[in-house]
Amino acid sequence: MSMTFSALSENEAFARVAVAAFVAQLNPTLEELTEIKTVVSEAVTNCIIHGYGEIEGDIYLQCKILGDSIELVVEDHGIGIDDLDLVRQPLYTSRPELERSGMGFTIMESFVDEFAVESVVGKGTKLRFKKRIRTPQSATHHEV
Amino acid sequence: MSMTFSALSENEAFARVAVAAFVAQLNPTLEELTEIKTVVSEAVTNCIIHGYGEIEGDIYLQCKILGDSIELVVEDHGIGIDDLDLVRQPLYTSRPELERSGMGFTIMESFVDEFAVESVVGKGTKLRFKKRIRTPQSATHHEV
Amino acid sequence: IGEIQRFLRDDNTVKVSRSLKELARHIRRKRDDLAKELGRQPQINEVAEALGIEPAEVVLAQEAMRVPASIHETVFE
Ligand SMILES: Nc1ncnc2c1ncn2[C@@H]1O[C@H](COP(=O)(O)OP(=O)(O)O)[C@@H](O)[C@H]1O
Ligand SMILES: Nc1ncnc2c1ncn2[C@@H]1O[C@H](COP(=O)(O)OP(=O)(O)O)[C@@H](O)[C@H]1O
Ligand SMILES: [Mg+2]
Ligand SMILES: [Mg+2]
Repeated sequence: MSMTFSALSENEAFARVAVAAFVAQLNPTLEELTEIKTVVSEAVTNCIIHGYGEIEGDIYLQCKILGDSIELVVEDHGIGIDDLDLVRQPLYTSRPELERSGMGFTIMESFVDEFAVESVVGKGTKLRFKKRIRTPQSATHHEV
Repeated sequence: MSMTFSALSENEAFARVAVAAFVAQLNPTLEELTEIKTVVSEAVTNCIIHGYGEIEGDIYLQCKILGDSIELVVEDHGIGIDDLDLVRQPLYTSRPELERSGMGFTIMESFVDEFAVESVVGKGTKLRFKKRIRTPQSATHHEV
Repeated sequence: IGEIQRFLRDDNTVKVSRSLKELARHIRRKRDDLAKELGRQPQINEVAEALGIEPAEVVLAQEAMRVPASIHETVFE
């Protein structure tokens, strides 16, 4: 599934629930779902606060089920990131005045099995995640 | 917001909950939210069962908040509908063998303030709904 | 009839967030009970089945636990 929505903080909860409701098909534990929702929250919040800031724009989200894994892509067409190594460091934030923790990337990475960032300054940022649902008795496998 | 997803029955619950999470911004009553979820459920189920049947395809859903109203569009690129007056009659169903009630259109109409169908045989079907959220103290009004 | 329905509806306003929050509390309790019973974290289908609701509805209700749905509620509840 794919969705597009305005980069407004009101839409963060919507994105979390939509992805979680989609992933529920794989019968994850509530813990795994919380991890996925946290990843969506951090990624979408970054698009809103850093990618677009005061500018209006859209966020593009895709989620696919492949076997017992999900593939998630979160993308903005905002300002982009210049130094990817720098921003991925724990505690690094470019907006300390907003009381950001600088832990977004660290948290996202810790909750997924694979993580990649692509970004072009002035064009935007795309995050890709892969997470296996490690359920005790593996659920039905839908290709969606 | 807009979303695209495969016309699979597994995705009906996802669509219903995603729209509910989006509309929650308007702080509706539980009854209003249940009505909206029912409309999404009936519309998406029709796309899956009637629009595409055994064929694979995508469902396109859009939801906008305009003041205290929501505008919802549900569209398929499936077989389309030949006689719109006929199918909108209460109890009419073209698939009695599937134990369809034929009440989908009637239910959808009764739960919204405005309703329109466009359909082209061989091209697909588009439903448009408008519903006012009639809460006494209306919540914050987001234009999304 | 429409007018009566509207009156009842407006007068008897059940805020979504409030009733979903109740459901969210049931979900949390059921999750804890099942975790004890099974000796592991329950899967969403197990929680949903135990409560007689769909997994996606569990997701929706859980979200209500997180933040107040509106400023109105934080102020007046
Ligand atoms: N979508 C994005 N667009 C532009 N810059 C971003 C984006 N996401 C993250 N960044 C940059 O990476 C930094 C670190 O992000 P993160 O680890 O989530 O911490 P925080 O959001 O608390 O600042 C941000 O401060 C910002 O400079
Ligand atoms: N998206 C659609 N594409 C094609 N035909 C449709 C679509 N939606 C509804 N129909 C037609 O309209 C009829 C009535 O729909 P509905 O009132 O929902 O009843 P039911 O789904 O129980 O048959 C269906 O039986 C079908 O013939
Ligand atoms: Mg962040
Ligand atoms: Mg129907």
